[in-house]
Amino acid sequence: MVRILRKYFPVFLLLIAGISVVWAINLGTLPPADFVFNNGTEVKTIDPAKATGVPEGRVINALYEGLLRSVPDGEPDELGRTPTKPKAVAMADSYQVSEDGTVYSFHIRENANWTNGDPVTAEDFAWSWMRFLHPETASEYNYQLFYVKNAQKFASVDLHIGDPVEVEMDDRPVSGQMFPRGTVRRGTLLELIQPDADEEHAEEGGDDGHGGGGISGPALFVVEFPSGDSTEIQVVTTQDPTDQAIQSLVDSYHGEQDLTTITSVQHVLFDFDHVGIKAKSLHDFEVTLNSPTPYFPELAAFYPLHPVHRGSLEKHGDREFTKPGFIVSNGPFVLRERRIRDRLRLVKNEHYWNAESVALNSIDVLAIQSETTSLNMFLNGQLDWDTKPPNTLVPMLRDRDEFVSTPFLAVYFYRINTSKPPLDNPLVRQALNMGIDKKSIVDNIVKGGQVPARSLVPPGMNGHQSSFCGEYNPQEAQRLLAEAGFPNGKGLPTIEILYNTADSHRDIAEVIQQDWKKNLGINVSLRNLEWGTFLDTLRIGDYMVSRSGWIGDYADPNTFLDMWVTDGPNNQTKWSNAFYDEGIERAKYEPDPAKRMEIFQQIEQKLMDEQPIIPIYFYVSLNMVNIRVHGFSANLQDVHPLHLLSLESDGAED
Amino acid sequence: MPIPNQPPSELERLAAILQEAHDVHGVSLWADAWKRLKRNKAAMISLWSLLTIVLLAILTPLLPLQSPIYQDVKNRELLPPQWEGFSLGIKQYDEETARLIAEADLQVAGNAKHKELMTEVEAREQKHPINLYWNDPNFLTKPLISLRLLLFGDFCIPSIFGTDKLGRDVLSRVFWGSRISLACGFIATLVSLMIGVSYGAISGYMGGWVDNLMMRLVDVFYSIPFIFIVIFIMSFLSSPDVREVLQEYHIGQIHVFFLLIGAIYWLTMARVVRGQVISLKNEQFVEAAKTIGATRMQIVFRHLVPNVMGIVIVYLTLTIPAVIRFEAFLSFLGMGVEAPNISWGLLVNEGVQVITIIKTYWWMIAFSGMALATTLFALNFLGDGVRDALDPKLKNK
Amino acid sequence: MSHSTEPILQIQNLQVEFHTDSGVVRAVNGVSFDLYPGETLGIVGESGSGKSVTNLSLMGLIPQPPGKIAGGKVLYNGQNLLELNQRQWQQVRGKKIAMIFQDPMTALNPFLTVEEQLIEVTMLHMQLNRAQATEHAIEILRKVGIPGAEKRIRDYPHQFSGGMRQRVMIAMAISCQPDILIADEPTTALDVTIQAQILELMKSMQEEFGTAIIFITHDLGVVASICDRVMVMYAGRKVEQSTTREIFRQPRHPYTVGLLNSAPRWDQGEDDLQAIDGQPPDLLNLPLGCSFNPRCQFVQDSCLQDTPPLVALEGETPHQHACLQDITQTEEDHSS
Amino acid sequence: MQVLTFLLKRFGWMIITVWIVFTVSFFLMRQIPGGPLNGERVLSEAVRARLEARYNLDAPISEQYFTHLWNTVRLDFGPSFKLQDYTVNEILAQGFPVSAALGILGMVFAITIGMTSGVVSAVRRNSAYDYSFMMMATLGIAIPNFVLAAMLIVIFVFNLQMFPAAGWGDLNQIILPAFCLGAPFAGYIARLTRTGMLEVLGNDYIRTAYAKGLSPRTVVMKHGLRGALLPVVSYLGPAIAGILTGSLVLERIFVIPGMGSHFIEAAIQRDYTLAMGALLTYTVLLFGMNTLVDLAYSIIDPRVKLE
Repeated sequence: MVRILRKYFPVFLLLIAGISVVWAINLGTLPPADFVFNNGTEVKTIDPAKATGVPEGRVINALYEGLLRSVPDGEPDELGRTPTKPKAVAMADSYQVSEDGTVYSFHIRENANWTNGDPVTAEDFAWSWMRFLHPETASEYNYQLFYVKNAQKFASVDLHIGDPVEVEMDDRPVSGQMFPRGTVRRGTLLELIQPDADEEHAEEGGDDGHGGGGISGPALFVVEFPSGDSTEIQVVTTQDPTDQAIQSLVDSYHGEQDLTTITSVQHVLFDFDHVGIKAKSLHDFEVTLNSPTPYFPELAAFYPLHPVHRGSLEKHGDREFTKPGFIVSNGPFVLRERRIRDRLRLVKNEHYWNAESVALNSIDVLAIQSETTSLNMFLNGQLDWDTKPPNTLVPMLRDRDEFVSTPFLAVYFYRINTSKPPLDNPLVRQALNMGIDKKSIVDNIVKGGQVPARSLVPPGMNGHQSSFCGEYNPQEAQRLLAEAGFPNGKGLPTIEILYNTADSHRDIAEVIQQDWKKNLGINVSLRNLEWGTFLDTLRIGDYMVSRSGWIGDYADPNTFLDMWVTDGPNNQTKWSNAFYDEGIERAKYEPDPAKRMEIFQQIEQKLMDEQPIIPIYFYVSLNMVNIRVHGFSANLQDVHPLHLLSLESDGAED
Repeated sequence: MPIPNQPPSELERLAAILQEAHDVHGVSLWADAWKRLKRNKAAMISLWSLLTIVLLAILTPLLPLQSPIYQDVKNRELLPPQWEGFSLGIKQYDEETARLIAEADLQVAGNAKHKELMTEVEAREQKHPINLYWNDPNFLTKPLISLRLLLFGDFCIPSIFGTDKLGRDVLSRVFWGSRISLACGFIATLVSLMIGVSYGAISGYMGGWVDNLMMRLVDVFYSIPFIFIVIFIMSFLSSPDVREVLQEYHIGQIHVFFLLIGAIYWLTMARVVRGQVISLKNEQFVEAAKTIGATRMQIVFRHLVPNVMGIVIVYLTLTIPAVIRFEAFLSFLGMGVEAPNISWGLLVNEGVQVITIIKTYWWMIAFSGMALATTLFALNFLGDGVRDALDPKLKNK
Repeated sequence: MSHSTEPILQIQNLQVEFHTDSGVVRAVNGVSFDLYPGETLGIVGESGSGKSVTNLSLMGLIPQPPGKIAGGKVLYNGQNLLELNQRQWQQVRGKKIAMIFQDPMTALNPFLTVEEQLIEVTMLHMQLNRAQATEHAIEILRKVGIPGAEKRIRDYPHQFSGGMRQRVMIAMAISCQPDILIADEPTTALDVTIQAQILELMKSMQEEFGTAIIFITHDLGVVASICDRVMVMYAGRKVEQSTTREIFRQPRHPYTVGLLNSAPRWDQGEDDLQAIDGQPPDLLNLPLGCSFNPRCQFVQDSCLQDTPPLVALEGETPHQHACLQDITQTEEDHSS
Repeated sequence: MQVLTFLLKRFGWMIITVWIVFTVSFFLMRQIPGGPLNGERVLSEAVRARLEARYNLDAPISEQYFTHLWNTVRLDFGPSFKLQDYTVNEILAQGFPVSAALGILGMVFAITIGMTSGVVSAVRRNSAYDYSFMMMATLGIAIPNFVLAAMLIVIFVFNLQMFPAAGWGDLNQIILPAFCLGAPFAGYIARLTRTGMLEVLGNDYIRTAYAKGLSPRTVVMKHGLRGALLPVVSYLGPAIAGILTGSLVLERIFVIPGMGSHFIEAAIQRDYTLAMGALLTYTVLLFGMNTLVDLAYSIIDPRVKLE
């Protein structure tokens, strides 16, 4: 045996080497696509309900289509930005808002189809939104629908006695898969048995910003179901009835219900029928909101709310239904091929209602992380659209025709942990703000035409007048510092700036380090964490000053301001202000847009005075786009719907 | 195995053998090797360049360099190499301070104006160049920097290596970077040396199942993708609890980083040493040491280890470059040393990022790359030289 | 011994130098000798005396650099081998002149089977195909006394004992029936009992193929048992040469005498063994005059001045020696 | 038979190794701050609780350990946390062949170039060839491969326009990364081959081979090379680990969808399942390669017994 091996070993090795190389390369060379762009990173998912993030948005917006679509509309402003507006040029061909602003009626267009030929109906939307809100989907974005009546109760399992409930029995057709669901019975919650509710709630309430006391942990639900003419009372639990915790609940129960039979069920939820989402008819879809939400059309165009095809999802399961071959979508493009961390190949959807206006036949979506590589590929003709050219080179790229850049709805800022002395002193925070030469950062570090920020909300938000914090002023900053008891920075401990691993973050931190040292006499240290640790460190508040960024989800100040409420999950500064909290709440129910904006201006002023955050600059979108691409417009949200792009006909074909 | 009732003369004879073995292996071998090494031109040039580089790295705070961290993004960003001078502004600072003090002296001691002036003088301390231009110098570097300020004052070597994207002087960054890179190379290698040599020597000397087990363990370790472990541990170290504990003992993350890399690179060293020890352990001087009653540990560490130092040194010159490269690799991933610390790996990585077809800031990569390459080159040639010197068999063949 | 035929090999004034860091070493310094077909010539000397280097020169195997053949001729059938180019050398080696080395442990390639090592030489020189070569190899292995040759041929050298390996070496050397076989201390590394077998084997092979053998050794006992003539070398020079019988009967160089006295002989007691005093010469710093003078018990003033020429004594048996003194007398005096 | 027992024994050790790696990294991963569910936007408690339940993160750690271990034994690494549309098995199945192809090509390249120049250097010792080859080898060792990659891209992609800048799919896209990957190893191998060859060429059996009348070529290639291969082969074990690390960097630079990027990303983003899957794959790979090296060693050198 050894002898044979010895003889043929080299041949054998060469064979293995050859075969594997050929195999890997033959994984398939795709014919080149019409249009290739860099999406920056691998998309985490193309399931609209689970996706978050800009790269995912680009793909999902191409594959799926919501009720409305944010499209560039109108004349470019002085900065060359075309405003984007949510318009009924998507699944809905029209929509009406009720007078009080709380009921939206969408009419789904008759010629809207899924890629398998099925018509897109109002029922599809109702079901998709139900799935989006369903606790088991655990969508990170589900709070975007919390403006809808009772949606939050459904999503957070926020049940109270007397509430209508739906109970999903333990009889799912495919085990381990969420859809299709088991039998759903609807009834009324008679009684809710939980262990020592007071303590539990006190503990939970604290760190739950969006939530509102959802039910988690052992609980017994006494539900009354209508059964024919009479009613039937059942005691159900979502846990194992033989479980110790449940048993102890039974033991300590002193009420009047008979607890001898406990049924185990999948879910007890707020009855979705009572949520403000209704398929009125095949093509009429009605949404009822808690309060007038002027930016609701924006949300209706937001990709997490795009519908998914129920049939394929129930057939292939929650994950498999996104695979090429299985996926059924309703957008301008279909997914032909997906290679992880390499590319998604999209091809034109012939069933799309507006297919004749879609110019591109095929698109490759690449997942290039290295900015330099991405630019190299663009310059080499391998890419038609580079979404993030490296900062250092922006000055050299700016004069090119391919360079498309404009301010958009995003802000780069520093969080300050207001629980750490001396940062608990607003004077110190203001001094820190005034000690940063933001213009120099914008001009010399990021260099993309970004705008130094003196407010949190970026300019250009419809109707919002920003409030400002102090400008760069070392003398004034020193004075404030002295007033706070630290003349010339004396007595101040070393302040640590936390940032996540990325070059421009470090550069900016280094510049600010020097600014504070030079202007305020403060010693500054830097701490660099990779992303995962960085986020966790922020959450537990183990930092003094931290780099942050925020991209607006929609064109309304609320997306920037509502996170700073007391204990808001994205607040993370330990800053709390009663006036501010109250203002956010007031704005929610203010029907008059002008008054609403006034409230926002007031509370932003509060934020800028107290300064738990230091705005540094407003982002600009930076794009390198091949000049043969048409239909690419600079806009506020840096949204560039792929189905609006076309290629110059000559030269493109050969 | 000690033999009882050994006649004293026999013992003496054995002791003499032992001594001789030491002399032969210890002194003449090294002397011979040194002689041979001295004849090897490439190795000697490498040796001297290495010594120079190390010396420069140690003396960096003393050299009239610009500040490695002082930025001037407005005026000095990405300047090509040039002769234009740069001043630290100490003279101005001192004059200003002196003026304030003189002004204060004019006032009556204790009055408000005097107090105010004195506070200002005191506060100026914060803005002393040493605090502004060097980030928290420690007790070792601070006196050196002070001495440098005394010796050279405002004078700085102009930015003959150009400046980087924050307007910092590349020359001084290369020099300061050498300190971390070399420290990383040497400390990590030293750690790997200690672990590897002890492990290998014990394994080889004990033999039997101990050896078997220990070597199997090495095999197991060989199969662990350590880069992953490094990422994990680096993250682990940055968690607040661990960080507090470390800070209590004044251990920076960078020190742990050194140790960590060292703890990865000992495997091959252990194998090499084990092989050598096995071939040596049956030699007469070991027998002799046993007879005069040396304990096993003594035999391993006093008698065997010194005899394998030759191969170990050769291997060291291979490990140091590997470690320095590994640090560069981690810097590429953004997990290397942290700002404001500078390493060559970091500099090279910064340089690589500005090599594009649009514009190449060659000085950003050329000098740091050259420093890195020169050091690694020198280490390689020195390693070759040492090997040839210790193993003259290869000569003249 | 009749020299009726022409010598098959004539070495004339061979000079080989080695250039080392410390200086030039003259490893072979003007050595001449003849080799006749079918005879066995023993070359005797200490290590460093130049005997191995001489024979490596005959094969063109002096590593160059640092070695260099500084002069002389090696005439094989009248052709000067030293003028051959690489390709011509390859035609000589293994085919006309073959060699057996001292240590069969290291002289066989441990990575290749015996078969592979045996057949490559016949495939090269005798243009046999693989099957023929294998057959030939088995046959020759049998001849050299390897039991179960068909099987063992597929073994690796480390699976053989020392003696067996040397048999393999011999098989390899004679497989192309060379005219000349150079055996460089072929028995030194072997047990005494094995030695005898190997010598016996070599003799029988010589008888069968009529090969001339140059037998290098420092063991005079071996010489006595196998060689027709003996040449003694010291410090790169030939110091004495004659028939074996003559050398043993009347050595004419003090070094030969020393060698004889230091070799154990069955007819002498253990106490009579005499080592040669002093160390082998340092070839970098040879003493003035006769190289042997520091160790010579017969040294005279003239020995310190002049390098003794090689003198040929005409007689029934030709006898060459390089000593200024006539030690036959003193020798007898001494021994008596 | 001998080979079989050897392989069986090795397999046993591999199981132990994998188990150790699994256990250590399982607990290490859960010790470090940051969990897989952390994203840019903070999850509400309800969503977080649901997600934890989905990934079985709410179970006691010991239970998680044994569940995960059992799944791993069944070669089911579970769903990825961050690439939610895929299971870890699917991701690895896509990434592995790519990494393997790149690694193998890099290695083939390193061995070919390295051994050739090493042999030439040894045979022509102290010639101009020797010096320039060794200079290049040292350069290859000294330059970090991301620097090499940057330089080659400027030269070959932009100045000479011979290759595309990055990407994966056809042969001309694999050449540059494979070259960059192989370069440092080619350097090491060249030096090892040279040293090994010099040592071998000094052996008696080489003299024997010459004495047989073999041409220098045959002597070097047939008799010399095998011996000179040994140090190279024993270097290949650790080199494979290096190839893996090197490919992490090159996959980023050249946008190659191999396992390396998964590996790093998963670790950084705390994608527990993917990280574990990649880690164990690498472990098995390393172990397999080390075993292969030992096997190769004993195949090249008949004196070495497989233990």
